[in-house]
Amino acid sequence: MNILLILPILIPLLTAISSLLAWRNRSLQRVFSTTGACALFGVSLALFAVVWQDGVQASQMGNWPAPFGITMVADLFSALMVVLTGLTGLGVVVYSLAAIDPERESFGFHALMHFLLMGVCGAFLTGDIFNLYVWFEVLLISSFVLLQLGGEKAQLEGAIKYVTINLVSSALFLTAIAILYGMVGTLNMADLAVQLKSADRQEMLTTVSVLFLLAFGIKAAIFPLFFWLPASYHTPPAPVSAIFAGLLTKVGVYALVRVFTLMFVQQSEQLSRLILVAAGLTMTTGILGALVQNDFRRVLSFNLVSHIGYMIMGLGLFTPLALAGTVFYTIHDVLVKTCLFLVGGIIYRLRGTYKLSKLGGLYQARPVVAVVFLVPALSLAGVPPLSGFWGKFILIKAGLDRQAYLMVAVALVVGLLTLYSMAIVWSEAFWKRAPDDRQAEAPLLPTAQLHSRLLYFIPVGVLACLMVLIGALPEPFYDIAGRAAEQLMNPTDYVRTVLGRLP
Amino acid sequence: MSLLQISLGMAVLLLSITVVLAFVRLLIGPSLPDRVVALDLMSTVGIGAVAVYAIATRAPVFLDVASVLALVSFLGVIAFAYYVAKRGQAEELSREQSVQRIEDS
Amino acid sequence: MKTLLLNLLLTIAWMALTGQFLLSNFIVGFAVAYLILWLAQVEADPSGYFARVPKMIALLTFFLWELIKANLKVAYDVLSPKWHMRPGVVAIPLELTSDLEITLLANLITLTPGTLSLDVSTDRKVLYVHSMYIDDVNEFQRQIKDGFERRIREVFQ
Amino acid sequence: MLLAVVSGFAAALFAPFIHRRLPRYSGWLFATLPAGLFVYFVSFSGRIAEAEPPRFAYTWLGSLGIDLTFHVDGLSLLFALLIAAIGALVIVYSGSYLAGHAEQGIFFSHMLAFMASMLGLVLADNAIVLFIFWELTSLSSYFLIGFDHRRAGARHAALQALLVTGLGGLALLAGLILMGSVFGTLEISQWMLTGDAIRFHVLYLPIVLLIAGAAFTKSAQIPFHFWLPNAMEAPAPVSTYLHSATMVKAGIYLLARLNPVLGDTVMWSALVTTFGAATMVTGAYLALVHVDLKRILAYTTISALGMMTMLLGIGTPIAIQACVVFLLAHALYKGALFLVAGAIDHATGVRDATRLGGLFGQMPVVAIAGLVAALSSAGVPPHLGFVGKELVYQALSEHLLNAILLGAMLLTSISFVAVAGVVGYRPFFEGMRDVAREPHPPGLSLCLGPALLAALGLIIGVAPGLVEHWLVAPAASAIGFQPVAVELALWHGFHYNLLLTLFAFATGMFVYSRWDGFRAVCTSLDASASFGPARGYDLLLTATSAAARATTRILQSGHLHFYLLTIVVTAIALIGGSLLTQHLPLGVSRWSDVRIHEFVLAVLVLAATVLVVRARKLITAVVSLGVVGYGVALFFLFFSAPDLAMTQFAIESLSVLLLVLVLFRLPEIERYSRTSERVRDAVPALIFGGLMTILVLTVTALSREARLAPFFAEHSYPDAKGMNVVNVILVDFRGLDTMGEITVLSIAAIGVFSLLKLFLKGKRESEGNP
Amino acid sequence: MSSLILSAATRYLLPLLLLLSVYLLLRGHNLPGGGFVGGLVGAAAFALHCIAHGVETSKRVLRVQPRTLIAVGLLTAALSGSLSLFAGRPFMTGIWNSDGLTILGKIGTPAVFDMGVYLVVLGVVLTIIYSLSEE
Amino acid sequence: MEVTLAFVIGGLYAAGIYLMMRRSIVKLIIGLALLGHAANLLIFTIGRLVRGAPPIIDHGKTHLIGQFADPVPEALILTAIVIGFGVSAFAIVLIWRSHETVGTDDLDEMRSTDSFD
Amino acid sequence: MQEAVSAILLIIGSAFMFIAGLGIVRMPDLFMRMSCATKASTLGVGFILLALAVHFGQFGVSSRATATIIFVVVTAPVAAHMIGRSAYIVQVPLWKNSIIDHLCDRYDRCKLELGSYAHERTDDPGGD
Ligand code: NA
Ligand code: NA
Repeated sequence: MNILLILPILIPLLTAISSLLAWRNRSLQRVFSTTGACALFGVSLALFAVVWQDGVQASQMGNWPAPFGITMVADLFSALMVVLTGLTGLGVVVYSLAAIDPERESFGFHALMHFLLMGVCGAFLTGDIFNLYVWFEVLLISSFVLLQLGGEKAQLEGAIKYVTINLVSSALFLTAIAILYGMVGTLNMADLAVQLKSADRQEMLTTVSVLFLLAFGIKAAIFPLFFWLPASYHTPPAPVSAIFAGLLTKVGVYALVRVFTLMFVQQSEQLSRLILVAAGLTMTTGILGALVQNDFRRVLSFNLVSHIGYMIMGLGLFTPLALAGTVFYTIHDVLVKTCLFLVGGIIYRLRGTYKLSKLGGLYQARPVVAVVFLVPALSLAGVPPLSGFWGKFILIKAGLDRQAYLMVAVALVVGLLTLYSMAIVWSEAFWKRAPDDRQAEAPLLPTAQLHSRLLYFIPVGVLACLMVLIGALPEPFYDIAGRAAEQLMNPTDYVRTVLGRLP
Repeated sequence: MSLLQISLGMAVLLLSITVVLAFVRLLIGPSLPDRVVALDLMSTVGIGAVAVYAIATRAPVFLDVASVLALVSFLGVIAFAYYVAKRGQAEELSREQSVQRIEDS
Repeated sequence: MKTLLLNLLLTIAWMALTGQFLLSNFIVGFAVAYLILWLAQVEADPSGYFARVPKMIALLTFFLWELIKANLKVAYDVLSPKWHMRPGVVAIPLELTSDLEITLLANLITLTPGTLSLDVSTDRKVLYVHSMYIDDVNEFQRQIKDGFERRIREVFQ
Repeated sequence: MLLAVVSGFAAALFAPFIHRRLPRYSGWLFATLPAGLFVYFVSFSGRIAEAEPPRFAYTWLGSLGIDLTFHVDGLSLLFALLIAAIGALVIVYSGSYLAGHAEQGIFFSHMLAFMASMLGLVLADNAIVLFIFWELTSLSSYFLIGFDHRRAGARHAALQALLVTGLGGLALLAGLILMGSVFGTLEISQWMLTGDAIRFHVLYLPIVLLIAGAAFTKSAQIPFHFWLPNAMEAPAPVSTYLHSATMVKAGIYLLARLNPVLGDTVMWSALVTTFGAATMVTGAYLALVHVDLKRILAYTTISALGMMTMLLGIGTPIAIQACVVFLLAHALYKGALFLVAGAIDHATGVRDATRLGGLFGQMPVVAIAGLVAALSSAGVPPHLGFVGKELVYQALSEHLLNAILLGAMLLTSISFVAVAGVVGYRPFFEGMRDVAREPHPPGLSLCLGPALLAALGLIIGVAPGLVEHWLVAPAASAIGFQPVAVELALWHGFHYNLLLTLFAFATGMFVYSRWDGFRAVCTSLDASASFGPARGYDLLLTATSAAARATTRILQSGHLHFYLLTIVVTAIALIGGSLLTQHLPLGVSRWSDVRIHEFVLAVLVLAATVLVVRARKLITAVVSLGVVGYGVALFFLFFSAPDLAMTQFAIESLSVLLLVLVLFRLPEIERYSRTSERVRDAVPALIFGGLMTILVLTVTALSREARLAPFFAEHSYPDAKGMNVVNVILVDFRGLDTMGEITVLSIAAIGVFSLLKLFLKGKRESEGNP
Repeated sequence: MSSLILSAATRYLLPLLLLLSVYLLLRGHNLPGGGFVGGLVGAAAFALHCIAHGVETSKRVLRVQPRTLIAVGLLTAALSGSLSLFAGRPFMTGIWNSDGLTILGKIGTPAVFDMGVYLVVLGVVLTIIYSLSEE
Repeated sequence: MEVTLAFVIGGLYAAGIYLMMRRSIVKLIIGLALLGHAANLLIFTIGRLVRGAPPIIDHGKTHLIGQFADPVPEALILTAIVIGFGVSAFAIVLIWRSHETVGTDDLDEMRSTDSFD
Repeated sequence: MQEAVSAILLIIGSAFMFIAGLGIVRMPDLFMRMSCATKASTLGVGFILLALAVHFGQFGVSSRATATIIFVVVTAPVAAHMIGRSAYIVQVPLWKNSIIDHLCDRYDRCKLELGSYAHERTDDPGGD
């Protein structure tokens, strides 16, 4: 019995319900939303602390013994992801208090945001493969709705692609679950891990694992399944893009890591090369896409894709160090992508456009914005000593240790190209003279009062500080990543805690 | 083989033929209402099939399925009829408008 | 009062559905029916309900007889290779006024094979009926008016 | 020690604020930091002469073997002192050079950060720490080159420097990690102890290539040299500090630092010497092509860097000694010359050597400093440059290929002499100036730097003993990893090297006198503009951009059907591939257990599916879809799932209602695609369907024990108090699924509601609209 | 688009269908049915009413905003699951009264949960249909 | 019976995917619906088919006896069906709104979010 | 006895269904197809449900079967009416041998209103 395992789901749910009940009262919704986000963050920290101290935690929903009921379980990786969810959620909620227009707010924005957080937390915490599907659907549908909320032309066009392809992914996921159930007759992931070892027809498991790879690969946006992402992520308002970029693709990565470390251990050896190829191509095509964009947020979207490749690379290498790299990189990527998209929102608020060709002169005019852009941008490019550097370092070391030289070369070159891409943005939006001189004199956040300015900058600032902090003091974070990876590589504790016995 | 079993067999056969016939109507149309009628008949056959199945398996629980099917298939047919009428109205309106436009010019 | 009656009717329907005639089930059914009536705000108008039961039975019997008769006629036409139909749409002037009565009439006509109520005019004065066997228009109109319409009027008025 | 390194960063953080408070004196104020550091580092000089260099360790990322370890040996000390000293002078200089500039505070911030990075780089003992500072120097260089960021040229040059040195950074990281794994530690001082471990390792060649690549990009060796002249977009203090005295020497530092580990092999020496010599000649040659003072200096810097690289490649004790001395000499004279050029630019706004002249009157101190530094660079005694060059000749003459190398050196020396004339003499003492504005005399802070540096070059040249024991010898010992006794002297007696020097000087003077003619000849011979490495860089960038455009246009085409097709084809490849490798017991013989009504239903559903696909009218498609849905529900019913059947019936009807409510607002189905396109899509779709069929057949042919069902059958009634097991699963055993499910429904409802009701008002630019 | 026949028929069908829907809900624990089907049938009933009588009438008849039904339903479901948390048991652990009413079966939190499901389904479908019809 | 259903499932998958790759947004929606049916039927079939023995405990018994259909896939499909309904309801309206806003039903003309200039 | 009754009812019901199926295919126009299909199938399904009620003989089952029969009987004509009405709105043609059409041109298709014959009492109702 561990109440902390269900609270990350219940708190957003109750927050969302409260917001729904207060449908007509925007200010009340804002209060609920902020309170809920704070509570979620607090609970996530508590959960993490417990898992850190006492090891894997599990709770059997409905008090039915595993594998018959649904088990909620948190190992370090899960707990860490929940903490990141709480953190990003809080940041984005605070930011959106200032950045979201009243119209969107009065059509359920806050409720949707918390539904999304609920789905994400559920996906991280569940120990049941079908329940994972359900949480995926929760977060997907919330993201669908958030994506189109406002109904602008671009939003709708993007949403069609996003929705369609993600539904295909869901269908594949469902198919994979069905086959798994058809083969071993259980749904609990820990139980599956045990059963699959002794299943008839191990070769069939390769097929199943390939299905999971496809389904989660689409959600994680890896090559060649990522096209929906750059088509849509730049279309909604900044806070929405930010939370999508920060969390959603990571859920796909999380799911990939989870199933391949827990259930398909042998298969992940077989598929290792395939995953590495996908990782390399994801990095490359993503960054190439970023280089040609004129829209700031599309640059970020393609970078998002590109850097999924790094996380997948860790999975493909499949050593403790590599997985630690994946975990570390995921922490970093959540922070950096959220932060960059939020900064994008600030820029849009200042200049009314995302187009690099129309931007300029921000360096002089808004040095604070320049700083809060630079930190995540450099961190993204892996410039030391920021968070991104360590993530990349660990992965590259792991790659060299496994003699995956080509992979390492690709990862390094893509790092350089990322730097290039960020330098283009910097040069165009900040260094270049503003194409329109009147723009340069536009007041900072025209309608915003001081507190609104704070709402914009506090989340961005905190995230940027975290990146610096992780960069400056990597040891505790590497320690976490390392221990999380250890648990992933050796899931005995996980299985024992879930099933209540040794397999 | 009891009388009931024979009759069940016959029922299954007849219902199967009926549903195929209805499907033929669905296929050839020609008008939208024809297809809707075909669907209506198919769903009625469905209700019958459920009832027959309940008898055959001695499971009265299936009767509830029949009740629900009766309700929702009615809804479906009403929806289609609604659609056909609305579409007809829309077409009529646009024809009217184009006539109006020709007269105006 | 009418609502109470409706409530009771629904309660009976509930007990029939659940198949248990027990006091506890009556209470539950009554509560459910009450809730539904509150939720759905149905205005009831089955006034003078009990006096009309015999007339209703008469109507029902008449209807069933017509039903079987007509069904056989149609069945013959469907099965026989040669057709005997003389179809057409006939307007039937209505004397019934309430929605319920008109609806009942229309539905009974429809249920009888060979005839089909197409629509009621917007001013509720005419019911348009499609029939497969029209030998004489006036005779057909008279049959309907004397048959279903009269009996329905008797039930409700 | 950590404090010494970090203090620069801390100062950088506050520099803009301090500067805003004290704009007039901030340069002097900030210069106290490097000055203090200089004093601090001088205090080490006594200790490093003893055997064990001081080491400082601070725990950081110990689990990966990365701790903040620093050590101060001769090599580090030499660099640290240069960095601190020149840093102090340059910062003072900048205080006046950029006075009144809006971003001067930020400039100081960047400079201080750079200084700290450079210090960290030369002091680090841990390879990764070294790398981190290495990258930081590249980064601060980017900001400093792009300081005048409103000009496209500055931005372009900054990016170029960043990318080229960034490329080297990648190589360095990979190389260092590989070395770390070979040695099992990342502490460079540990590597020294077991250098042989790597020379015979399989990875030796790749490591050498990576490390050399890193050093070559940073130190502007051929073919990566082109970024350095372009970096002259930076203000003069930056060029002085980064691009002559310190940062570009980081590559030299790296080669020197790793010489004990990697050096002493044919491979190493061939590679490093060749590239160094080639760079030296090329730089010297290109210096004669240009007229911009700073560019000329940049090319001579490249040449000098090539010379140092070449010396490290040779690797004999005398070569190392020559390298150290020349490095010191070059830092002093080139720093001074850059500052002089900056002062000229500052005063006249002109850097074109052909348009400058006769400035001595306006800036006598600068002029003298310039002349002195130029003489040092020309290798004229008694300057330190002369001492250095003599040693170089000596080192080269001992080499196997002495003829070639000496020849190259001679050519270089000639060029240096000519350039010295152009830069140090001509602007002040010769010709007429052709400048728009009246030059204004430079202030104290502009004169201090060049004067002091030039003077130092002269003083040390006259009395090399000042530095030989406590600075040069330890540095040379560190590079060679063996104690070296250094005897520096201005006068070595008559040696044929002296003849070479004299010859070079005479020829150089001649070239100087015919500078215009030579320039014309050289320019006509210079092919680098059309197919040099700079052109290569441009091409590479263009190619990358073109490739990026092409791939993105193809992949991210915007066609949803292409996206789906890609996914389907990938799925087919992966699933099909995995199925191909196995024997599949399909169990098709099981077909016979089908009942008539089931078969009819199956055919009906398939037929309705075909009808859905082929329908020309929307409503036909929807009706047929309804048939499919009802058919599926009947399957559920026939196989013991009444709850499912009910739900499916209900949902199907409601979906029909929804479709119908929406569809009559939509246009009729159009056939947009051609037959060939339809075939293109139909084939993969059918294959995918076929794969699914195979999967179902295979899996259902397997035997399996039902693990969950017996439990539910057992506990449903006694413990969960329900007889409909499916419902008990839904609300109890797996209630959490249902919780999520109703959440999905609720969200969908909000979505539909907002889609139908929310129309944003106002005509602002759509956020997402590109 | 109002048909007299349809509107008269649906007026009397509505309570009957709602009865069926509640019946399906309550019997779902022991026989086919449950919150989903119950809610769907209830929604179908109102949908019919909506087609026949128009949205405004149908909304007036329902009295409650469908959105409120969703929120209340979700809250019911969430609270029924959370009740066991206060007893120190895991989320969604069933809590049952000892004897229970005869017809409803035993009253327990899973049954309440099912009612939440019913309300949500009803609210969701009606929200969708009403807002579509209003367009 | 599994064999027959396997072909039905294959057909549904193929048809669903084919329709989704059309350019008309309406076909996209219909394709999605078919794909949903396909997945549900696949779970159902793979969970093994049992005729006429629903997992409902007979009156007076305390647990299921004899042969009965596996209730787990049924519960899973029920969840999947309902989720699918919510999602497709949203998708249908999304399609309508897109058509309304963009002014076309041709997906090839909805490419503005993928242009990079 | 019970079983026999149930069997006979079942066969009658199925037979009516079959007739409905034939009717829907054979009849020459929509209205006559509906006349056959809706009615015969309603009757057919009524008989089948009756068979079910008789077969199980339990009160709970029978009452529910009856309720379903009533429901089908109530809804079928409404559905038929709705289809017929919509068919007339979209001008589905009558069979060429139809002898009379009082409804002809009386629909205002724009407002979906139906005029009453009563207003035009003076005219000949039409046909022969
Ligand atoms: Na149920
Ligand atoms: Na019907």
